[in-house]
Amino acid sequence: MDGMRRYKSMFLLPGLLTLFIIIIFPLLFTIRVSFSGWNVSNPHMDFIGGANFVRMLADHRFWASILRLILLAGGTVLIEYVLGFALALMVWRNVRGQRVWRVLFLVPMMTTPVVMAAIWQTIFNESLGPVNDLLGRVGLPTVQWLTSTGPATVALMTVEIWQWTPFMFLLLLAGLLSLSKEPFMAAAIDGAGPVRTFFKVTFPLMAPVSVTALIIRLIEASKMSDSVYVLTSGGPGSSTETPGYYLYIRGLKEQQTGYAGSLSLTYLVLMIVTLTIVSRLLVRTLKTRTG
Amino acid sequence: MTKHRRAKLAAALAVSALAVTACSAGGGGSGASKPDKPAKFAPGSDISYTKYGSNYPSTTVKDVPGPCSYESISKKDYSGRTLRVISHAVPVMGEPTQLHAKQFAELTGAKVDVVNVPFGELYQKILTPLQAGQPAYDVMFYPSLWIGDMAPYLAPVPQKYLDTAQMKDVTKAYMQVATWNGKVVQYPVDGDRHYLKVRSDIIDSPKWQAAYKAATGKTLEVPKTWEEYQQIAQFFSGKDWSGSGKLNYGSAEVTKRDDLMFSAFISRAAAYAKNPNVKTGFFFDVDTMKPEINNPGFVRALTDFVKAKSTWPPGGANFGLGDEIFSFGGGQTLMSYSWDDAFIQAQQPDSKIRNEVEAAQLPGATQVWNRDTNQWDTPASINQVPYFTWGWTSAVAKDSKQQTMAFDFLCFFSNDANTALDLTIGRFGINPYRNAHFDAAFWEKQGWSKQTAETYVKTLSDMEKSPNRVFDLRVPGVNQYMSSLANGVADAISGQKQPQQALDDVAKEWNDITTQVGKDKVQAAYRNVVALENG
Amino acid sequence: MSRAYLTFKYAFIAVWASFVAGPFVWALTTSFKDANGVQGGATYLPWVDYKPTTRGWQDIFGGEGGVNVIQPFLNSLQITVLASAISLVLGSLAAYGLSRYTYRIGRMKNADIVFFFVSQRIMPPIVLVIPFFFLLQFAGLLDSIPGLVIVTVALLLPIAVWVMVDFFNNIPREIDEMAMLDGCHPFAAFVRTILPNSLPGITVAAMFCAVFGWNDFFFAFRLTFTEVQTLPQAVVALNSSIPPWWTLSAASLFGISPLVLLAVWVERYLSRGNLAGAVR
Amino acid sequence: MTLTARGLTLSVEGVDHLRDITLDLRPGRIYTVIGRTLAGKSSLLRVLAGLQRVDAGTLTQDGTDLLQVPVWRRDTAMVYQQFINYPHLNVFDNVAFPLRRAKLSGEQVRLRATESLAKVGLSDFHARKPSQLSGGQQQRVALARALARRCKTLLLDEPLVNLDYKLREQLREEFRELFSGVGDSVVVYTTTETTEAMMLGDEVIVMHEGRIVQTGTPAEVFDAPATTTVAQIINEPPMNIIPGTVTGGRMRLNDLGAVDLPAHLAGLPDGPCQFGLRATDLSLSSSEGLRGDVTFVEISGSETFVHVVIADIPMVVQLEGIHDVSLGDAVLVTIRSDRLFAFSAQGDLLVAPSEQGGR
Repeated sequence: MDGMRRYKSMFLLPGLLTLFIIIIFPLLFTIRVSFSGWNVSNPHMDFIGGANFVRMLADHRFWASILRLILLAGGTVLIEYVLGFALALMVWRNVRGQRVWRVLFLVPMMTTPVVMAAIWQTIFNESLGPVNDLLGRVGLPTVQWLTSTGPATVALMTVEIWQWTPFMFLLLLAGLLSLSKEPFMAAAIDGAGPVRTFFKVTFPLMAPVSVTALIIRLIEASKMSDSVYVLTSGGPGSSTETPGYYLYIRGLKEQQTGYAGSLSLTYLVLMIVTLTIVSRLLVRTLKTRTG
Repeated sequence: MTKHRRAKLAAALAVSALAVTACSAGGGGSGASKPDKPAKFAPGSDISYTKYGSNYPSTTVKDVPGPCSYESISKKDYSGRTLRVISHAVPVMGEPTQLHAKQFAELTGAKVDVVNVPFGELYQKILTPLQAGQPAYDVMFYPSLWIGDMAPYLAPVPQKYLDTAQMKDVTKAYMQVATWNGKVVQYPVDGDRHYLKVRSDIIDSPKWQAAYKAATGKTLEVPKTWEEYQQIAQFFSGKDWSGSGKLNYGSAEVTKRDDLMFSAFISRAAAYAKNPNVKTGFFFDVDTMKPEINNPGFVRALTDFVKAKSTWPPGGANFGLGDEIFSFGGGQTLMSYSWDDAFIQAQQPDSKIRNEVEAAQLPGATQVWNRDTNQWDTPASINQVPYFTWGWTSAVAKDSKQQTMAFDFLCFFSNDANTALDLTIGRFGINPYRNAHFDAAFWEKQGWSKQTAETYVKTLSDMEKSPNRVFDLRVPGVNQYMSSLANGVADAISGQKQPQQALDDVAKEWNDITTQVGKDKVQAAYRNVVALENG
Repeated sequence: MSRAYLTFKYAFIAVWASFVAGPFVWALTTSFKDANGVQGGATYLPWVDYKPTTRGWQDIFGGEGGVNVIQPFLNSLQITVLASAISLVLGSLAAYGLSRYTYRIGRMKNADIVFFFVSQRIMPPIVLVIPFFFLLQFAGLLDSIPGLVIVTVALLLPIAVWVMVDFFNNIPREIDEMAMLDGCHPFAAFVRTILPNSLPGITVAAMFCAVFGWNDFFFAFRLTFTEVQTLPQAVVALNSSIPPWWTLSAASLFGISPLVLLAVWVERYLSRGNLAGAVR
Repeated sequence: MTLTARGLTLSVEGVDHLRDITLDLRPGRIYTVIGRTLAGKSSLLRVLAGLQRVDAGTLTQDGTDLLQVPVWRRDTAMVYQQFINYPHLNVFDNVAFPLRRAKLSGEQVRLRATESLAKVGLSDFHARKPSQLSGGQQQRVALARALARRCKTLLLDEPLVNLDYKLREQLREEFRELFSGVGDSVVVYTTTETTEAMMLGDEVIVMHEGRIVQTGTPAEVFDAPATTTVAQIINEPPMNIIPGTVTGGRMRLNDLGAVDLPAHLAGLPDGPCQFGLRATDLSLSSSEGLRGDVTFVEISGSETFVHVVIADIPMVVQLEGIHDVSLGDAVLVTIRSDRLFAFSAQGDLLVAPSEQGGR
């Protein structure tokens, strides 16, 4: 076995160190800057203690955006999961035009979010876009897609769902394709109908893939801000602001680097804690209930 | 062992790939200025953009002799040098930047790299490298109100350029806009203000005048006050007055929070809150730096703004400038107030409503808040306050190594021939800022009707003459102030807060911002703004 | 399967397919419009609803708008390929190590190290971008392709590790043992016997790398000035206060086209069923 | 060239896999390691191959400390119970892989690989991928690859366990042939099957719970299993072990009545002991014998295995031919007392019946 040790670190270290070096500086920088009053007219790393954090505690916009993100991300990911699973089941086998559907259903995740959001903006344009036009043609009232809270949230979720359901679809379809046939034959022999087969066989077998897909999507959704930025700019009012977008306003648009640093740090910690808890819960419920 | 060697080779390849790209990046480099070369243009040549694209107007103008003319610039040899330029997204300001960069490169042999950035990104994209001491751009095009944040990093315009005829023709207001602490640090390339635009065909139509009279008992004419504006907009909303088979609406306004909504609100507030007898500032009391943003004048304007919702087209509560331009310029709405763009758009040769529009001063108010006496004043005539809102400007970075070339580029950009052509292309967003531009004949030559041209020119030149006017908050941290204001206004429009509450909150935030940025700094800068207001 | 279910199934597929295709069809038709086709309200059919022009398409290849998407395209390609390649190399090495050996770094065991990699995806870009600016400035790599490649690697490496660890775990250890018995040292065993059998996994990892690398706007935008423009930047540069919908649509379609081709390729692997192990 | 192991000890997470293994493995001989699942057979092979570190002990060959030599320089070939081949290479390249690693000339590689494949009967399959072959063929490829190398040590880890019965028998036959040509190599072959161990091994090594419990030629081990454990491992079905006592020349099997000691056990001292009896040495009778209840009957090929419980002791009776016995039947069992093995109460062999042909 000697000689092996040397190789052991050769495998892991290059990747680990690269990532560590690239990530550690931003982290330290953010921690340090969050204690400074760095802003546009005072771009220096001074020290102002915890003033930024005190200010943050009273920042309703920030806390509201965190809460909104949790609901928005949770909701969208869940819908994506249900739709992605349904689609994967439908084109899994016995479907005409299988390959065409599969390719088509994959395409949205390949597209650039900011670019597609710009297209979506034209689609939801309230007077020039096709959505309201088509609603009008079938005699339905037009909707204030980007200017009233409810519809703006719906529009935002629509774009997110359009973009990322394919991701769920891909993972779940690949998962389905890797299942072995035996449990299904057994279920068929037992005379189980499609619904029972799904809940007793397919769903439990897919639990590990499901957990991975959900967690990865939740991680990605927790950063949601591109679509907000292009589509609603957080409006109307601040009713569709996510923390990512709010941070963008504070940190980049207003150049309040110090304050944004403290917001970033809090946001990051909250997300890590929340996502860790959620993923533990997911692993536990899905794997034990079905395992 | 080969296994070893191959593994190393793979690693080496990855590294060398990086190295190769590293070497190919970079570039630029200064170089001693070279002697002049022969000119490519004869003095007074015909200039036209047609060779750059089939959609440019076929208009031809004469090259006006001077240090910035095609002829003079084509004598310079900047080959082997790179000019880095940042500008707004295409087309507004971005397209002329691209076009003139291309021409400048052809004339001088320089390499001109232009990057176009959406409005919301421009501020941080320019400021981040400046603050980090990273020389990123030689020439920057940006909204002039950022001067307070930009000034420390800008190179003053050299005397030689200030002495040119084209610079001397820039109106007083726009020279003031370009000046910071007595130095001209911005190179004027555009003039901007807010004014009112209306569909003259409808306002002047007997049919609609009769209908309006029947409904309201009032005469239909171009609104003089915000109350009239609201009433007319209301009347014309939801009617198909254009006969297109689709509904039309009363008013198109810029209402998107992170777009330019703050300017729309200032337009609406100017007449209520800028009292000609109060000389100590519009946004703040300059002596105490107490925010005035929540005084009854502003609250009244915000109340109006919220009420105006019912006169907007679908989506009107999230209109960016582009939407407003499309809406008015496309014939969907009767009235609009903001920059020239919607007006010029309506006047494009292929426009359906060409010469059916007219310009006027922003509506005024019959009452104006007096904060010294804490009551509403009722002036003898309507209180009309022009708003010199920001326009595009340009500047050269202090740490640029290509300052001469940079200023040559800007003076070429704004030479008489180019400006004459640029003014007529709506999507360029370049609007009159020299005395020569306030000439109705020039516009009539572009195919404008006499009425349209005259109201346009008169509106603009009247604004220059007014002694009671509003400028943007040209102080450091302006983006924070405006972002906070826009947020408050948006909260009121979306119904999340009452106007008074919303503006009280803004005032509170403004105090915090002032403290953060430094009261003295803001106050000093604001004194200059106040001086302009009463100019 | 019952008739009702079949009807439902095809109806569902059809509805979703139109939802997916809708934006593309809209962008395609819009790309042939001009101001008159846009300002009057929504139009759909060329020749019927509006008069088609190719202006939007001309503009993106150096036409009037002054935007040329060719150089940005090449930049995006270079960055995506380089960053993906580096991430795949470093990522598969690390993933292979993690799947075959037992590590202990302080209190962290293998599972924790994998989590460390994956958790980097939690970092919101907004948190990273300002520090990255100073980092690259310090290294003199702002506005350069190597600079963007480094940053992009930080985004892609976690994905590569995540996909590859699972994949390697599904390849029998006996294969690498056999290779070592057959005279390969561990590194050669990895390169000669594990990698060739990991193509499906590498494909998936490469796809994710390509998608996230190609589509990055946030970092590319803020860490470059003039030298390096990526394709998403070039498209967004058209989002002015008067967005020329036609040019924007043409540029968008052009910008997403390479990855749409990627979708076809990925599907082929999927159909062969050998992606399966790669995404568990 | 002898492979010498001294005191090899290995435990993983508190479980002992190898305890004090001491062995001399001589070249040109085939060693079969027999033991139950988890007896440490695979661990032993992995240690010999260099794939597994040990906690203590030494392993030398020609005076070289093998424990210091990494796997890839060991000159050891191995065949796994899973059919491990390189999935991306075709059959020929699979076999050629180690030869190329060893820097043989192209011609040499071709010759050896072709020869080796011919030996295992796969001459017509050079271009196939392993996945296109049956299980047996895949294992032949693995074997061909191992043989082609002609290394000092050839290790086979239950190579036939995953094949069906027929193939197993067929390959088992062929292995004898194949191993006869390995010359100076040390061949170590693990199995759980008595027959395999007996047929293939020049020497049999019996392992139990990480220890070597007996080594010897097949006949030695079969005829004189050192302990009850060995006796059970080495017989299929396992030897029946019956506790009993000896008193004054009579023996008592458990609670059953006492009988005179058979002649070959005459010298046994008094006291408790255990008796062993192969299943073939029991039979059913219709008239006399010990009463037992049938708990299970299995018929395999032309033999019937009847599991009975006699006075609380489970035993297996192996009968030629098919017999109609069913679960729950009461039967009479006779035993050939001249075939009894005697073990001490601790399980060590005291007396074995004289050699009489075995199996």
